[in-house]
Amino acid sequence: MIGQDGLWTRGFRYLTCLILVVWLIMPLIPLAIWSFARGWFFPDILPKRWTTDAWAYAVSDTAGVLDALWLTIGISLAATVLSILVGVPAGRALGMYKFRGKGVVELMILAPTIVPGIAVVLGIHSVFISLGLTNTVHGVILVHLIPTLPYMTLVMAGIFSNYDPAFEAQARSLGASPLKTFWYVTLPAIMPGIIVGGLFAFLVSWSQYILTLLIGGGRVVTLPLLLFNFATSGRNDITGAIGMIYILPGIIILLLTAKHLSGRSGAVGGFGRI
Amino acid sequence: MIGQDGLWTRGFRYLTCLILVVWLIMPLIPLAIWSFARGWFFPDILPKRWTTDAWAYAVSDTAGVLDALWLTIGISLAATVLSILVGVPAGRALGMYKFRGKGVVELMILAPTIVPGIAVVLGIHSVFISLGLTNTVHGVILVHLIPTLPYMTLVMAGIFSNYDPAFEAQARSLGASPLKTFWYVTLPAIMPGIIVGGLFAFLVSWSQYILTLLIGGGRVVTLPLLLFNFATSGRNDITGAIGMIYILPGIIILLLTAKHLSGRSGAVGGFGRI
Amino acid sequence: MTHVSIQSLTKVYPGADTPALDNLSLEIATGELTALLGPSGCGKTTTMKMIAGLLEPTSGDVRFNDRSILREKPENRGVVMVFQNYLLFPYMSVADNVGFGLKMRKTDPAEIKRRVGEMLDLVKLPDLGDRKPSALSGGQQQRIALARALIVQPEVLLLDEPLSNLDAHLRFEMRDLIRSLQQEMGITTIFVTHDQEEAVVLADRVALILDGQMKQYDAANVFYNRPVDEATARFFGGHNFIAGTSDGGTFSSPLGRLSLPSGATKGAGKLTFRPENVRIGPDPEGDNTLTAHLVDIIYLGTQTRLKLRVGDTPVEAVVNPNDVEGLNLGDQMQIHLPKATLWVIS
Amino acid sequence: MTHVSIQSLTKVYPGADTPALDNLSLEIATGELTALLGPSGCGKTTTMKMIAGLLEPTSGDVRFNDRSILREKPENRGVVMVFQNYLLFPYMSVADNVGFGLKMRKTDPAEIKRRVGEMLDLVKLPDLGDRKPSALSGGQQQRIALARALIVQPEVLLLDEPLSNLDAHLRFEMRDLIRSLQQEMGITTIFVTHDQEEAVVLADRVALILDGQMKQYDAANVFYNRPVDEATARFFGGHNFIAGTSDGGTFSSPLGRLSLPSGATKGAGKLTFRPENVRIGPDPEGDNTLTAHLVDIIYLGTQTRLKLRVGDTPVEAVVNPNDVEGLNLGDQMQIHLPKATLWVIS
Repeated sequence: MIGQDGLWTRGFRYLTCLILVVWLIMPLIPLAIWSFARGWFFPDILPKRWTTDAWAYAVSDTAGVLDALWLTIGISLAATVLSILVGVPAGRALGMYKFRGKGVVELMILAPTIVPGIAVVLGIHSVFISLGLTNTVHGVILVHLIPTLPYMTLVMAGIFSNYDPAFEAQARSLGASPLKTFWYVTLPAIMPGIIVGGLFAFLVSWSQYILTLLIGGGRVVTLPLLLFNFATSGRNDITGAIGMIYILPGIIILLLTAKHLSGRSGAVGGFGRI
Repeated sequence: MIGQDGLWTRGFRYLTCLILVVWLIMPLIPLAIWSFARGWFFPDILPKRWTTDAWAYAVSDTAGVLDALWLTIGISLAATVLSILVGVPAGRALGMYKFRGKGVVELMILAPTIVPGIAVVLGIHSVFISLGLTNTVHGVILVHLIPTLPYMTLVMAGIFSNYDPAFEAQARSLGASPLKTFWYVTLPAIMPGIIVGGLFAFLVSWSQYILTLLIGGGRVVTLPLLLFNFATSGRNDITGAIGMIYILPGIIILLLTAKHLSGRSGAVGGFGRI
Repeated sequence: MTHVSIQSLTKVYPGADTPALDNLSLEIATGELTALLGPSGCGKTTTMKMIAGLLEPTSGDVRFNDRSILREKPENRGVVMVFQNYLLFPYMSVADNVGFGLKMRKTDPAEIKRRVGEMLDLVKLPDLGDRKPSALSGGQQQRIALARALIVQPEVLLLDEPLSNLDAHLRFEMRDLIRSLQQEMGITTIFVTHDQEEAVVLADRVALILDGQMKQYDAANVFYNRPVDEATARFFGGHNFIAGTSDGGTFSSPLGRLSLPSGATKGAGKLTFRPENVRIGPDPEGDNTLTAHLVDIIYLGTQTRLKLRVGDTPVEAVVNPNDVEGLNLGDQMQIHLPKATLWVIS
Repeated sequence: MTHVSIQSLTKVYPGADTPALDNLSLEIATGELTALLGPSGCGKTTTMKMIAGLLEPTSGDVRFNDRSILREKPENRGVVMVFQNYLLFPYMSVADNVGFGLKMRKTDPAEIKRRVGEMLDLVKLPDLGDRKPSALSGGQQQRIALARALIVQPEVLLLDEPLSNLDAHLRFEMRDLIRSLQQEMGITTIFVTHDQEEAVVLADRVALILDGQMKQYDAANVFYNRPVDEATARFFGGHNFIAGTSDGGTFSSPLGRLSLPSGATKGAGKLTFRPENVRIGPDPEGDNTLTAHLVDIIYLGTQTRLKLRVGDTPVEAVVNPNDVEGLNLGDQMQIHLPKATLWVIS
């Protein structure tokens, strides 16, 4: 195809890639600058004076940032673990077996990724009231499962659809009990999926704003809620500092999983399958 | 593997699927009931009286629901078209060619799907102010590209990584010019990807709340903003009606694409690849 | 030292009309290397899985030394199956793969290490223990899969198309390795294949299964020279079937009267002879000479295939290219069918 | 009616050390069916793509009837390439696929319809026009791909491994179809393959390419009987190479003195003969009889491969299984090498 894809066409494609990258990385820079700025106004390219005041405030007890950080970590971890426990067996059923009504089940699982979260949470709110789950951390964890569960299930379905159960038959034939087969053969094979899927489920829970706000009723203050409050109150410097803390797990996870992702490990392969 | 996956294990897997479905479909039901309820309070299973008042209000001129609907459709359509125009060539470059720094580009494209939108938009806000794009529909469309562009690019990269460019060579060999080759050979092959990717990009834009709120500065009132206002003002009946309107495109698109999705057309295959 | 007895083994998959395997009975002597041969979908892999315990039979029995094993779990049967695509565990080293079976049996680690080393020597890959399976070639992977199976000294070894993924050169190497190890260790071995050449090259005895039923169970060369029926002969590449009548000594047919070897079936039947056994020129013994017209010559490099016509009867021959140099289409020529190579199917 | 001349064609991929194709020159006469034969990665597909205009050569020229075509766009070269995996456009009907080339040439729709019908008749699939390609079998798909290529009446037809995806039965059908259509329409045809049998069965002439360089360009059977060197002979399945000295009439070597056919090369060289041409028993002409020990017998069903030792020299023979019945390993036997089948490589 070298004769056809001339230099011009190729150049155009690379250019679109470049635009994309600039477009996506650019927004993060002002955030970092702000957090160290003492006043930064249009049309200055950079702030006139620098300070670490915003950071000092952000890590102080008054701001409640650290409390919110630990709470957010706890909620996201719980949602992740629950997602793994349900998502792995459900993903195996979806990825490996054909059964009547499988299409319907797949559709239902896709629904929350398509139907906007705000509509979903309005409906679930009354159910949670009657169960006494509103305004509690438990309720927030449960409602976070709405976006994280489908994600984990789809990732695991992708993993299992590429998984050859003959490996398990081979292990049995070589003398392994069902339990040992799971431990030595199945688990190592699906571990990359569990890790990457789990990390992403963590991030999805980490990013929830509206679900937490509506179910938590303002009593469960996670990092994005705090961030939003500072952002709308116009404190750009503190917003910048909290924002940097807030995006940290995302950046770390992105770098951690970069190898898997560019190695096309199929770990994020859920969407590809269903 | 029948010897190994006993009835009990299988049953457990199907059970997890069932839980998943109930969990995900349940929230939508109260929403529908509310929109027709005149007063519906705990512990009633169903409202005592039914009415269409909420619907009548929702479609009246006063509520501004219809204006918001058209605005939302317009913004989502524009974001979708722009995503397709950039996403198709960028996806081809990513999916079909190896080049230096490809891994970095892929990482950048994944970033906005991982870094929470709220952090991103805070950064871009100051840039948009200096460009005079805040509080305008144009600005909202541009900021919606942050979540839609990566999505479209990933979907197209998935399509192109499964696409055999030899079909184009074959067409050239049979006497087709480059333009005719694109029209008769390339376009039909990638069309399912463009359609499904486009539909999903539309939905992603349709669901944006925080980006619209912060960049639109409250002047660009899309449906989710309106919905949120009614939800927090406690008008459950009107919230229900607007909520039903709001989730309509999602349901329609879900049903439209169901065939593609369960046919494993790979149209949503972007995530599986990168 | 295990005698395997398969008794009326039948498998009907849920929802299927016809059985995948219909009433298969087979006795496999201790230490023998037997091929289950048949086209894809004939039920041979189903049979293997039932022996290995990965699939439950609908009816029938599998007995090792007269003890039924159907109620044993796969891991306790003393059967190891080697799959066609080797299935080396990708995240374990080669040595860990080979030692897997011993580890499951809670063997002492030092003992495992010693026996893995021995086994790697035996399959002639002593230096690869530390590698990952993905770093091995296809032929090496298969040898490691074999080593992993043999290290647990199974009573019965099952091989799924053991030569089919290998190129011509490696096939013979692998064949020699399988035969020598299997005979040395005295392991009763069953393999399935769809390729008659693979069956013939590797097996002591071949069971031909067509449409879920066993057609013939014999030493490999018998299938070429004395097939039980036309379907069997065709599966082994037979082309010539001539209807007529045998009186035990001669066969009367459109080809005339041909002398038969002693012991031939009597009565109406079909005469068959392999294309490779048709010879150019008159019969030195005088009896079975025919006059043929040359209809088509297909040059295949090391062999030449001739389509002939004797009267109105088509006959196919495969000969050495040098023997037919100078022959042209339409030529008349003498051929003979050596008496010993004729066979009558009743 | 196109004479194809490939002149010093060379391709070095960017960043590669050695050329993928090194200085290939080849004259292909009008209407001839030529095979480019070589192992994978020998540069044969590179050559095809350069002729079709899908790849630019580093140096050299391709001329049709003495006119260089390198500056022409692929769609204007009069070359159609049929890819190995057929590449039927999946969302078009079979008829639209076949008519694609005419549509690109802005032919009148009624005319397209008529010629597509003719073409489908020619490839013996007249009723499949309305189907989708995915509803066709592999063999049918290939015939449609051929029809789609031939309908534009190209000057030169390029085929990529035309028989390799077909099973044995279909290969011969396809071979006959390609040969008859190509000869009828007088289209100069070049195909590439890695399979010597495919080359031999289909081509008028074969160009053997090893390591990016052309070894020999000859009619198919010459490669078996008179290979230019040992690598060529080995590629075609040769096994016996015995160093010694020729005086034109006899060859002196560890095998003794053997009579050569007239015109043999003189001087130091290697004697080669095909395993299929080793005969059992003494030479009727008396000259070339040898005494051999039987080292190994490999039964292959329709053939038997013998590993022999004449003195210390290993010799391989392939014979009819019936000719060696009763022979055992270690037996001493007489063999002969027919004079006409010997060949000396200088």
